[in-house]
Amino acid sequence: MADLSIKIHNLELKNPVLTASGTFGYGLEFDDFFDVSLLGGIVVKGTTIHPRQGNGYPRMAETASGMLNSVGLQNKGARYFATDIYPDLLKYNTNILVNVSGSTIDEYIACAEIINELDHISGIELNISCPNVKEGGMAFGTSCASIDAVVSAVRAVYHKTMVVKLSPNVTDIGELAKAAEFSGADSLSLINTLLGMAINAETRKPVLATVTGGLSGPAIKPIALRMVWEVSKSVKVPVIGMGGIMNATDAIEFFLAGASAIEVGTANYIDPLASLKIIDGIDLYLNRHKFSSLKDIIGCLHL
Amino acid sequence: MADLSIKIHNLELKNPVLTASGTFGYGLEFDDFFDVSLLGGIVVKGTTIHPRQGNGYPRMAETASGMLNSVGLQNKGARYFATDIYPDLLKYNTNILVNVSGSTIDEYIACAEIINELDHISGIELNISCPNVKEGGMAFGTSCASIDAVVSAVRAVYHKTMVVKLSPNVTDIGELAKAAEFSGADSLSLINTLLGMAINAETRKPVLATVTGGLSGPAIKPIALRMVWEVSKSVKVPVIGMGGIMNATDAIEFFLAGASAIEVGTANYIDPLASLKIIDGIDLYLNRHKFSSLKDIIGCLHL
Amino acid sequence: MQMRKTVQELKVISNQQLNDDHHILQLEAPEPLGIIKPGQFANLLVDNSPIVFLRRPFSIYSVDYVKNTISIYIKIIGEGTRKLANCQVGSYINVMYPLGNSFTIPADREIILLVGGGSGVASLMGLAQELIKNSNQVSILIGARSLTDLVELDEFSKYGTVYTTTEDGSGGVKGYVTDHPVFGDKLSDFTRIYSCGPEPMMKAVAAKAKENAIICEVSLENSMACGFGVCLCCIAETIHGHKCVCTDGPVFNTNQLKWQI
Amino acid sequence: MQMRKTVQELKVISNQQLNDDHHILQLEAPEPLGIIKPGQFANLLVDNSPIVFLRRPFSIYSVDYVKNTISIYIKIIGEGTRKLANCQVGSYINVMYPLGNSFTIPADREIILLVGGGSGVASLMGLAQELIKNSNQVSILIGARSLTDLVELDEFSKYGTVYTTTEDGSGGVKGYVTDHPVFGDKLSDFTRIYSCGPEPMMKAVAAKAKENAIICEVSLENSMACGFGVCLCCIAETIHGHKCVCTDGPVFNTNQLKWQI
Ligand SMILES: Cc1cc2nc3c(=O)[nH]c(=O)nc-3n(C[C@H](O)[C@H](O)[C@H](O)COP(=O)(O)OP(=O)(O)OC[C@H]3O[C@@H](n4cnc5c(N)ncnc54)[C@H](O)[C@@H]3O)c2cc1C
Ligand SMILES: Cc1cc2nc3c(=O)[nH]c(=O)nc-3n(C[C@H](O)[C@H](O)[C@H](O)COP(=O)(O)OP(=O)(O)OC[C@H]3O[C@@H](n4cnc5c(N)ncnc54)[C@H](O)[C@@H]3O)c2cc1C
Ligand SMILES: Cc1cc2nc3c(=O)[nH]c(=O)nc-3n(C[C@H](O)[C@H](O)[C@H](O)COP(=O)(O)O)c2cc1C
Ligand SMILES: Cc1cc2nc3c(=O)[nH]c(=O)nc-3n(C[C@H](O)[C@H](O)[C@H](O)COP(=O)(O)O)c2cc1C
Ligand code: FES
Ligand code: FES
Repeated sequence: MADLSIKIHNLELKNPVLTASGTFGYGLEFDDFFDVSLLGGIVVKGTTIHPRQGNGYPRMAETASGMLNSVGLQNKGARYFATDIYPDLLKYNTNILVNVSGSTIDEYIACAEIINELDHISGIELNISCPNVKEGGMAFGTSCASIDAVVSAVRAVYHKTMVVKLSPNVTDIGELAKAAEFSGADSLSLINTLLGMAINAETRKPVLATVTGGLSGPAIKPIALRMVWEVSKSVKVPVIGMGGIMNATDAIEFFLAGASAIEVGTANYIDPLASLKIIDGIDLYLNRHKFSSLKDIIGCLHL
Repeated sequence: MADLSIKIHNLELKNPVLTASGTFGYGLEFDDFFDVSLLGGIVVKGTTIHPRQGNGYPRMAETASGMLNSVGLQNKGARYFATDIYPDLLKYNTNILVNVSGSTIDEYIACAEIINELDHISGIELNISCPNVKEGGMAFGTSCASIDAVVSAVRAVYHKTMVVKLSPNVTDIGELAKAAEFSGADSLSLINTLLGMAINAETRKPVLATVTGGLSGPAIKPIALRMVWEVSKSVKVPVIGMGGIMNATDAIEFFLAGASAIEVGTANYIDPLASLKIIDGIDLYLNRHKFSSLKDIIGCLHL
Repeated sequence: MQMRKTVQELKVISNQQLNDDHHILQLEAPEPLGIIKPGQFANLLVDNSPIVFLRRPFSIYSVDYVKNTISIYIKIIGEGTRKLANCQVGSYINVMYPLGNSFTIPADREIILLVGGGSGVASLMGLAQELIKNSNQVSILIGARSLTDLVELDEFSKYGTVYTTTEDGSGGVKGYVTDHPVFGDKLSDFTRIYSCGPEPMMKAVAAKAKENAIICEVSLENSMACGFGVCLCCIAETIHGHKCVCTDGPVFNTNQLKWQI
Repeated sequence: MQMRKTVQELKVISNQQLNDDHHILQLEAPEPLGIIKPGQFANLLVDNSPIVFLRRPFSIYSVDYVKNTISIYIKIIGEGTRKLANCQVGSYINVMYPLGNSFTIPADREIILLVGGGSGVASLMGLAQELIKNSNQVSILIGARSLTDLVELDEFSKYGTVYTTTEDGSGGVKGYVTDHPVFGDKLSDFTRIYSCGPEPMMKAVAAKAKENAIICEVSLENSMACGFGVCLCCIAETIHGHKCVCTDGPVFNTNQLKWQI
């Protein structure tokens, strides 16, 4: 058994496999399938200060090696989370991060303040990259100035580990990553979904009610890998990589590109045990290649 | 038989199916497979003023529903094209466009001037979006100022139809499209490839000699469709759509999103007859849905 | 005991072709089945396809606790259903099941009408089987486009009186299900209506039920990414806001739905 | 007449398994074959795979103009070769062929050494068959990791003297091909060497050929997107700059290659 533990700022992860926000619910939905505490961490569903109904239906379109979603941050709000969901999460013996979003900076702050009070929540993942909401979301993530504004504001009220989740829908992700680091991010996670669209040629209608949506799955892995590589060269804080990770080999590629941990997203839908299998597969890979620790391969791409 | 003809500025296309630069050679390579003159047009390989050896090997990586390439504009230069290749193209009874690239604005100008002298070339596709060259290429396509500089400069020397090919690796493609239109583009084509990366976990090396490369194929279709839709709402000039088109249904989706014509790229590698089948399939679709003309569906997405 | 949701490789022990585009697969579980309730569904992985990425949801058509099998009724409509319907006997299909809630099973003797259309009949077989256990009196009305699409009538008739309609009049009463005489004067004899099929059909049925103040439950379809409540893609609009069809449903009492009927 | 390149559905008329991971497929053409030259290759479409996107290139192992078939020798190394090697007799494979240039066939009687390693032997069978037609004298040296990988020796021995080496010594001479006595003093008796196999092997062979001033042609592999000269992905570095392995090759005279040997 290789040493799979890794530190992301103050988070001590027993292994580098987390689950991506919006693809793992609150973990509870997986209790039937496996012991969720075996994971390095869980990033729960995008949470906002006010409850949100999300977008209209249909919200999903299957695409080549991927899918589009336009859920639009449906959630019952941070207070409901704190009172009604959080207590159920106390049973998990792993890191739980809340993915925090908002339409205005004040909303981000208000949400982060509530989460800051929850002892068993190890950190937040600041979502400045949701492509599926009209206001806020991705708009915050596409310029250095707006990144600075929202990240610094939340930094002022949130005192545990703050991961900032970047949008891939940008010209220069390295620059934006630097801005987030400069403004106080303890770690960066990427990528969120790529803005895409699907059309039904027979009905001549967009497939999604919102017309556009966020693309995830193996289709985006090459783009995600490239961005993780660029970002990990641009910043000093640890990077959490994701985008199309379906198996341990994919995960290894992200470590080699510079990620210290990874998040498993869409794969959870197809195989709820994917994240667990990935942990095992990483261990096998390290043993087979005679590495005693995960740390030996992070960023170790031979150029 | 529906009316498949369409005008792109001064180009009279007998049908809306062109082949994408870098995926169809000079057409000659397809003579064994079918009568290339049946196409609406051919966009030949990226051409620069000076001969280019392109990048090192390996230049290709297969990815989920797509591929990465890092060819890097290998070509024998515009003069060689004019003297040694162009004469062979005279036999084709269809529109031939030359995809023009350069490392500096002067190189773009010099190349466009040579192509301007070739009677049988109906237009150029200005490639300001190649992700695989160190200088120029995509760098020109990612800011309004640089787009303006290169497009206006070429406009001054090139007097036939000038299509400007946009890069998808940007935050706001609608804005950049407007800049290109403003600076004199007669039409816009999109998307070029998305910057991506592939890693071989076993060897711990990047698959491509250049580390990163351009992603094409069905994986990128949702992104391409979204961008075509955004751009066709932003500009008045006709839009030529591409990105992952494998069959007629894909092509129809691009027309509905606002494209007046399409280019078939990576599909040519897998099925050299793909473009021909797409022409037939578009006709079938229009007949089945009782449209007498292609023009009836362009941009006709029911929202 | 109610079965927990699980992911298993189930063995195809029979693949019965009903007509051009309808198949019933019988799938054997590697472990003893827990109790699966009528209305629950399964999410099947489609192997060996370059274009099918996500699982495909299907009602659990029937359960055989002796043989330890579940059956899936498949109508071919695209690549995923085509691949599944053409699977070889002896091969394995990766199945996530049982998912979703279930139809309400009344404890008392009630007079119940099941209305199925198209592949929607699939969720009614298990229901009919369960209902007669509690000595309910069951009528089953099946609507189809044409005679060749009316399948499994013999099987259904084991559990109740079967009525049929076809759009082209080639079998049963000509027209839509709601054109059938059971939707006439005597409809209010029924204490409950359960329905599954195309949404317009279910809405028409729900409207008739509402007029006659009959309890009506429907099983909804929806485009699903996960099938177990984590993607939030499969919402239905209810009077309590957006609900997930895969966990809060697929069965809904129509008085909960925001349908314009 | 030299066959033009074409895309056809070829019928699998036999699938012979040679050992754990080597198969030979015999594929029947729907129309009379034109002339296919030794060294040319085919690009096969892999159906029903979620992970194989592009075609897979294979040498044309042999051609039977009477039965109107081509054979393909496949070593399983990943998903594409696995799918192809497990195809059913009677099924069809979409094949683009014939592609690329070919080995030089000397007009006179010459003394020729063929050196194959691994699946590289595939491009040498057709060559051997062609060479003996012109009364050349052919020796065939085949290198493999171990005895079980030495296949088709009987077939090769119809066309020349067969020598073998294995890395583990389980068959033939122990070591690499260049450790075999044919690479000893008498090597200069050969007028030409043709080789196909792993690049390090071909380089070692080319070095020996160079020392002895023997004409040497090798068949290169490369990662290919198209196989017919339009993507420019498959380059080899030559003294005349970048050349496409799929059209200018796969066969190159080693004096054209920029190999450090
Ligand atoms: C809870 C639930 C239970 C179901 N039970 C059954 C069952 O028992 N038997 C059965 O045959 N089918 C059932 N379905 C429908 C089945 O899931 C779809 O037919 C299947 O997913 C289609 O997959 P495909 O790859 O063949 O078609 P695709 O290629 O995915 O789709 C082909 C075309 O059909 C359209 N389409 C796809 N799914 C649906 C849908 N659900 N409703 C309307 N149009 C659609 C698509 O937009 C597309 O145009 C059920 C669906 C749900 C959600
Ligand atoms: C002109 C030409 C002729 C060929 N002739 C034959 C033949 O006659 N018989 C035969 O069995 N094979 C032949 N090959 C090789 C064959 O094309 C590959 O083995 C095949 O494409 C692998 O596909 P896959 O999907 O099984 O493996 P993949 O999943 O694509 O690859 C599996 C692993 O092998 C590596 N790999 C893939 N292709 C190659 C390669 N060409 N060289 C080295 N490593 C590679 C990949 O990087 C990956 O790590 C030929 C190749 C070329 C270019
Ligand atoms: C249905 C769905 C909902 C998502 N919701 C969120 C969310 O609430 N917050 C967030 O930051 N990312 C969200 N994501 C993005 C994922 O966390 C992840 O960044 C993305 O899917 C890429 O990873 P993948 O390709 O492994 O899925 C969502 C993705 C999907 C598919
Ligand atoms: C191998 C390869 C080479 C390419 N070369 C060029 C080029 O020279 N100039 C250019 O503008 N685009 C080039 N492209 C981009 C294509 O023209 C097209 O924009 C892109 O591949 C997306 O379309 P597709 O998904 O249909 O392939 C190239 C693409 C590939 C795959
Ligand atoms: S399908 Fe994912 S929540 Fe219902
Ligand atoms: S493989 Fe495309 S040019 Fe050789």
